Amino acid sequence: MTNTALLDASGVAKSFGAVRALTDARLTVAEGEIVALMGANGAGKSTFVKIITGALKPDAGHVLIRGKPAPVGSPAEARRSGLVPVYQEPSLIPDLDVADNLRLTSTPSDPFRHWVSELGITDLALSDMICDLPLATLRILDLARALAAEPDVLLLDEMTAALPTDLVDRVLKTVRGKANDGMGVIYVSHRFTEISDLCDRATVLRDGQTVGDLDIEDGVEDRVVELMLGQKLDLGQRAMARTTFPQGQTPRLRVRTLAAEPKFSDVSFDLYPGEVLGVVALEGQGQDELFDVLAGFEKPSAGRVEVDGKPVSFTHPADAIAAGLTFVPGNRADALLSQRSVKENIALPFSARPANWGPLNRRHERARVGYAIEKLQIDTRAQGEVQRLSGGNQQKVTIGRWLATGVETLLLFDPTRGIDVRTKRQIYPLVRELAEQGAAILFYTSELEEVPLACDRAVVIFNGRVVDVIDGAEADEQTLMRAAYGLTAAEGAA
Amino acid sequence: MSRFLRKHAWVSGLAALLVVLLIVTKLIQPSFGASGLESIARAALPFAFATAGMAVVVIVGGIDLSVASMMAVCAVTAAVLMERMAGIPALMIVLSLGLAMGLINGALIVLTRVPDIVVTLAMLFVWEGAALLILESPGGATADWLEHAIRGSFVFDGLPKALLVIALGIAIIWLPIRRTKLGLSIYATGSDERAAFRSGVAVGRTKIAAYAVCGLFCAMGGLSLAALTGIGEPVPGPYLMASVAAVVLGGVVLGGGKGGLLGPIIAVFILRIIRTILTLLAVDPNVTTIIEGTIMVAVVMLGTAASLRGARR
Amino acid sequence: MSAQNTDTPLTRFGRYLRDNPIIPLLVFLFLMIALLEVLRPGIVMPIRAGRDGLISSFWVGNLIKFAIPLAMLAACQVLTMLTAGIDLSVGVVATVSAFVCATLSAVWGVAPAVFVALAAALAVGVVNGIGVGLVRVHPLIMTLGTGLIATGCLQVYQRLVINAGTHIPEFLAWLGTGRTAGMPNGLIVFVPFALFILWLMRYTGFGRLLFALGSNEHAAKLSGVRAWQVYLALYVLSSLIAALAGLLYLGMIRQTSLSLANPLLLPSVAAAVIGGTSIFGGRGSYAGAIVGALILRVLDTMLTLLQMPEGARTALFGLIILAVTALYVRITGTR
Amino acid sequence: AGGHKSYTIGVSNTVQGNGWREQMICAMRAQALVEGDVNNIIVAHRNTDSAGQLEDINNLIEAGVDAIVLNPSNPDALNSALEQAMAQDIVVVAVDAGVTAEGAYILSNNQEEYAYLGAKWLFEQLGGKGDVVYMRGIAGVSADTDRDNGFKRALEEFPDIKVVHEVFTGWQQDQGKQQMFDFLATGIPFDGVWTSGIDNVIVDVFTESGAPLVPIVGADNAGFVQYLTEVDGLKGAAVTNPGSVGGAGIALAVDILNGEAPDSKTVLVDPVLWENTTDDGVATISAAQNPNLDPEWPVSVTVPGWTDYTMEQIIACEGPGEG
Ligand SMILES: Nc1ncnc2c1ncn2[C@@H]1O[C@H](COP(=O)(O)OP(=O)(O)OP(=O)(O)O)[C@@H](O)[C@H]1O
Ligand SMILES: Nc1ncnc2c1ncn2[C@@H]1O[C@H](COP(=O)(O)OP(=O)(O)OP(=O)(O)O)[C@@H](O)[C@H]1O
Ligand SMILES: [Mg+2]
Ligand SMILES: [Mg+2]
Repeated sequence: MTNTALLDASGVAKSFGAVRALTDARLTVAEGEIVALMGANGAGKSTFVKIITGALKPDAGHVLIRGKPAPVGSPAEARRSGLVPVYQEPSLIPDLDVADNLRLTSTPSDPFRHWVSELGITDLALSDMICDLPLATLRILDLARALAAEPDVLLLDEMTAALPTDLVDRVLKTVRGKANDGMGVIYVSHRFTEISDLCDRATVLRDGQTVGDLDIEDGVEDRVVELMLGQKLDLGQRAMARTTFPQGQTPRLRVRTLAAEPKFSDVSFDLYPGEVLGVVALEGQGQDELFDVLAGFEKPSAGRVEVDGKPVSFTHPADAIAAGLTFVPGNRADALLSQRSVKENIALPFSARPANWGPLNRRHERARVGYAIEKLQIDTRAQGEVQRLSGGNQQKVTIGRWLATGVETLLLFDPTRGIDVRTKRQIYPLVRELAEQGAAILFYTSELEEVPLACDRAVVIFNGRVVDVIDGAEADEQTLMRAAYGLTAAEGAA
Repeated sequence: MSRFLRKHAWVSGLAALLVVLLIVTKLIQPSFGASGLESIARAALPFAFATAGMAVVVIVGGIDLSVASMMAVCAVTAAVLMERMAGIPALMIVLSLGLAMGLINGALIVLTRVPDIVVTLAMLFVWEGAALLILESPGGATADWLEHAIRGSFVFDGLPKALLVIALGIAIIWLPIRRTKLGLSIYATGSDERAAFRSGVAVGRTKIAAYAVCGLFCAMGGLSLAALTGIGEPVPGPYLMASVAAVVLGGVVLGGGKGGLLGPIIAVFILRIIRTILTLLAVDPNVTTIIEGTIMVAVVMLGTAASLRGARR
Repeated sequence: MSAQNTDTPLTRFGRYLRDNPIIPLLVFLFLMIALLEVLRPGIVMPIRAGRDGLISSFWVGNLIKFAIPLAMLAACQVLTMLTAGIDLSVGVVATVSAFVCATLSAVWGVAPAVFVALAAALAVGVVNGIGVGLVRVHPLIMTLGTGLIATGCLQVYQRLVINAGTHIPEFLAWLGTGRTAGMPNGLIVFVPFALFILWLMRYTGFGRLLFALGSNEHAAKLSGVRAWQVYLALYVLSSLIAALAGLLYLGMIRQTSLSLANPLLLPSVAAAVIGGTSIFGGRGSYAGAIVGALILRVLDTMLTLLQMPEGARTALFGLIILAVTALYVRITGTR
Repeated sequence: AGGHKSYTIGVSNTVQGNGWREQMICAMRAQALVEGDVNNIIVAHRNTDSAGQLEDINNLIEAGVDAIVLNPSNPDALNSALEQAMAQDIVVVAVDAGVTAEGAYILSNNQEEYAYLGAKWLFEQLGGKGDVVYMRGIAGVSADTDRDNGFKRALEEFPDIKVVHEVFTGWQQDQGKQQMFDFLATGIPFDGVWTSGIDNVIVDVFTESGAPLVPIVGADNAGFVQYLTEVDGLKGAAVTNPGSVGGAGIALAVDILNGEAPDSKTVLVDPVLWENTTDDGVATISAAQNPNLDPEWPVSVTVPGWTDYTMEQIIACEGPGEG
């Protein structure tokens, strides 16, 4: 490792109207170094990444590459200067196929293909349309495209937030390998495990300002969190109080041999009131479609769903909502009215039915919305339009909507995607609290370590089937991981 | 093969519909033949170019309400110039004029950051006024060779010259663009402007280029108007709504990023041939209006329903 | 969190304008009226007018009178544009309702005539709503198509009533041409109407859903909204508004024609977009559209009175629209 | 003559939804019905430009018509199709305005004369001196250009007449009405109004705003003719411009098909002026008036010497092989 700073950004400031996203952000990366860029939701990480890569123009600040001022006026210029980003949202063109997306950025296709398979995607054709591909694959393609451009500095903004565990491992391994070859990496993430595995150094942003620069070593986590939040946070409340279930009770949601060919073929489980049931699955095991079916977006091809003992079938999400099933999707872009205010986003379900098309009950609305904002501590500085919130705060709004409406059965699909530690630690108790108040919760998460923190039990889905049910008490990461890879199933069969 | 059909299902469906309509025409009027085809191709000429121009800007994610007015400007300019000077230079001037008008539209959209529809709505009036200033009332004259270029058949009967003009005009401009990075950028910008920007596309320049191409097609449309009538008329014809309808019928999605030029051009022919059929059947013209509206809506309805079923992935 | 009080007064003022986009529009309107007064002294305030003394025609009253039907049709565009739609059938629907009302009044009497006129509009609205909401045809094509169909039906219908004569209902003529205290009686309909639309957009669940559908239909679906219900109601409402505007226009022009209100279509779109409504949905303001309609009417007057070739007049009309919106975008920073 | 022939006649028209043109079409149908030799009439009637009219004419040729009667959008623009039609022995008759195609018959209202007649009456009414408002049709359209020539001719004869406002109404009632309101509001005085057919709404503007009426020239539209007899203090003149000239066109086409072609290829139907300032004039107007007619329709529903249908037939608006 040499001491030349590959990239040196300093004094960067940026305001969006009244919101000062960055005031004095600094960052350096040396050759072969992986620097974590950390900060709470809304600290300004993404804004910083966008400025370094030319997607946004800063109000002030310099970017030096190898000690010289670099032209980064636009993403194309930054790319030529050797700075290649993977933004938090997929930046591939939805209506073009993979090959055309490569041509657009003049990315050679052979190295691209190499990286795609290296990163664990095997079934990709260059003629696939981007809009037909799942989110996780898009993230991988974005990364493979960036790697194929042979960047000097790679910037990854919450690259792994939407990835299942197996792909995360591949990504970390690959990035480490490239860093060993001398590439500099800026790595934005809220996941401490990844950061301590991967990074050499952490730069911490708080309220738009760089407040610290630490080497990664044992026990650095507490220090980082302290810097991030400006206060100490009690970490690691692992085991939760568990309720026991009266066995004779009718389940809130009973799913029997449910199938939506070819995505999943045999899913059965019971979800009781007061229970949080985890769903453990690797990418593409049919969990997306399972949630879609339960939420009324898709029709099952076979099987039965009962709510409180009565069979139901949904032709529209409104039917599911009427039956008490509410859904927080994984992709927040699907759930948000990006140009509307936080209030309107949260209050949307209030006026869904024609009976409620009349005058708004504004007092009720204000109270409910206020309750949700407070519960989730949504940063509403930029509340006029949800798209101006930081990604994490947008995610909170999608959950807040059902918190305000009141829940019977909540289908949470990866709700902690891109949410900072503090908020995560607020979300698990919140989920538990809802359950204790009688809600039934189905909880899929791509971060396995969350399962024991929030769930009473977990069903394991592999290859479109429920292969195992694990009790929360025994659900350590190791067990879950083996189950997710279908290993327990194999043993069971043997 | 099935992949090809699925990807091009809409265009294939339209082409099949066109063939069916041609057969129907032949059944209604057994004497319908080469001259009938020729007159349909000629009638389609200005619509085809207006539609091609519109399709390009719709693909880039915009819309151009000023196509008919730009065509009027080009038609009167052609008629005025050709009365005074040689045909070829006049032709070149008209084509560059169209290009320039398109550039102005695009530049105004990018520079003022006013939405496309507003800018082109305003420019609709500006170009219309310009046409009236160039030629106060219908007049001028076009070169004879221009008229002959679109009349009659090429090599053998049944291949109308007008059809060839449409095919060549569009192929010469669009195919090279489609193959270069500009074409890709046009689709990318229409599909997702932010992602395109982040992929290094010069979004502003791409939009301006798309509008310029639209202007160029409008110049061809204006030239075909002049060639058809032999004069220049300063009043815009009914090409705006017709081109929007053909573009949507042709499978280009309003909002951008999807579709091509072939579908819209086939749609133009379908709309023209429907009018021929209705005339041959001596349908009451008031009812004709009703039928045209119904067919337009019905085709899109059927197509939407079919594609919704197909899209259950 | 971040300090707000360090902003300069100028940026604060800019933000105030952005939050109240109606203000720059009003400023434009008054600037244009002032310009008109400079060009033609006495037109706005008829201190001295006419060779034969004071003319009772009070220009401001006329301006408002002619802006009312336009502003009503602009409401149709604002509401549909909120959902990323558009209603290109409103001009025809207004014409149909006016024509049907005038001809049937002479045959069956006023009440049935008005009823049939509204029923015709309702039919168009239902077809639009079904097409857009259930079959998912693009609104532009759908309403263009129903507009064509309605025009054809009107033509067929008019052949049946060529010798029926026409009758303009008195109350419509009173609304359309009468004045009270210098202001047109049409305001008696329009003020409650405008308040209703403003209220509908801001303070009702239905209004919320319009914004929601235009912003992200998938998100609305996720929240349990059955979009087709909203579209159906929306396009029916739009057609009924258009019919109402047509009836008022009939009273104003006191003459039937097969294309009476058709020329209002493009200006109604223009009024909506000048007023800050986005055709891509999710953003719009009816107050802005009303001011937009007034701006267009002032512009009409200005150009009518300027002595210049028709071509220059038309071109100037376009340029001014462009300049107004460009300035507006610059000042408010929205688009 | 023959009596048992069976002709198919094609009609092409490019303006829809305007009372005058609708009357023209109805007159064509009615006349075709009463001509025993016509057993089919194909009408292409829509809003379009010259290129669209070329398309319609070509379609009519494809449909195998024996004669084409058209209201041309432009005298020069249609030659290619018309020449092709005549090459196939199809009789071509242009009504309302002329065409320059060699061999086509023209039976048209004399638009230049129309404007000249009305303007001259107006200027005389003002004693040869005063300010007038000149309300035209659509800029760039042939009929408007012809009328402008006539108006200018009259203007030259009266050097003391000044045009204070010139404007295009687009032949739209609402636009004309708003423009007149604006003229009144400017306070610039004027003594008379010449309109290109948007007439009764102009009278309304004066009565609604309480402004003193000035002499107004319009067309013989049912609504305006009625005003000439009813509105107190209105001095005005209606210049005839019968839409029924279309019926005459059909009659001419059938005559030609039957071998009774007239000597001259061009027949101009000259307009007549009806004014309400003399007793004779009032009597003419009262006779012509028809309050039941669509107010946009010209009251002169027949062209004497040419058309044979009855009032009921033109109002029924049905041709042979239709309905
Ligand atoms: N276009 C914009 N307009 C207004 N405010 C914005 C805009 N973009 C970002 N912001 C604000 O800037 C601040 C920083 O946002 P940024 O996206 O950089 O945060 P982040 O650190 O990436 O957060 P997260 O961890 O949630 O992704 C936030 O308060 C956000 O609301
Ligand atoms: N090219 C651009 N021009 C204008 N605004 C932009 C541009 N790119 C991004 N923005 C705005 O910046 C804001 C933040 O961008 P984005 O949506 O990427 O969120 P983000 O902060 O990256 O999200 P996260 O916090 O999840 O990382 C958004 O409001 C977006 O509209
Ligand atoms: Mg971020
Ligand atoms: Mg962010």
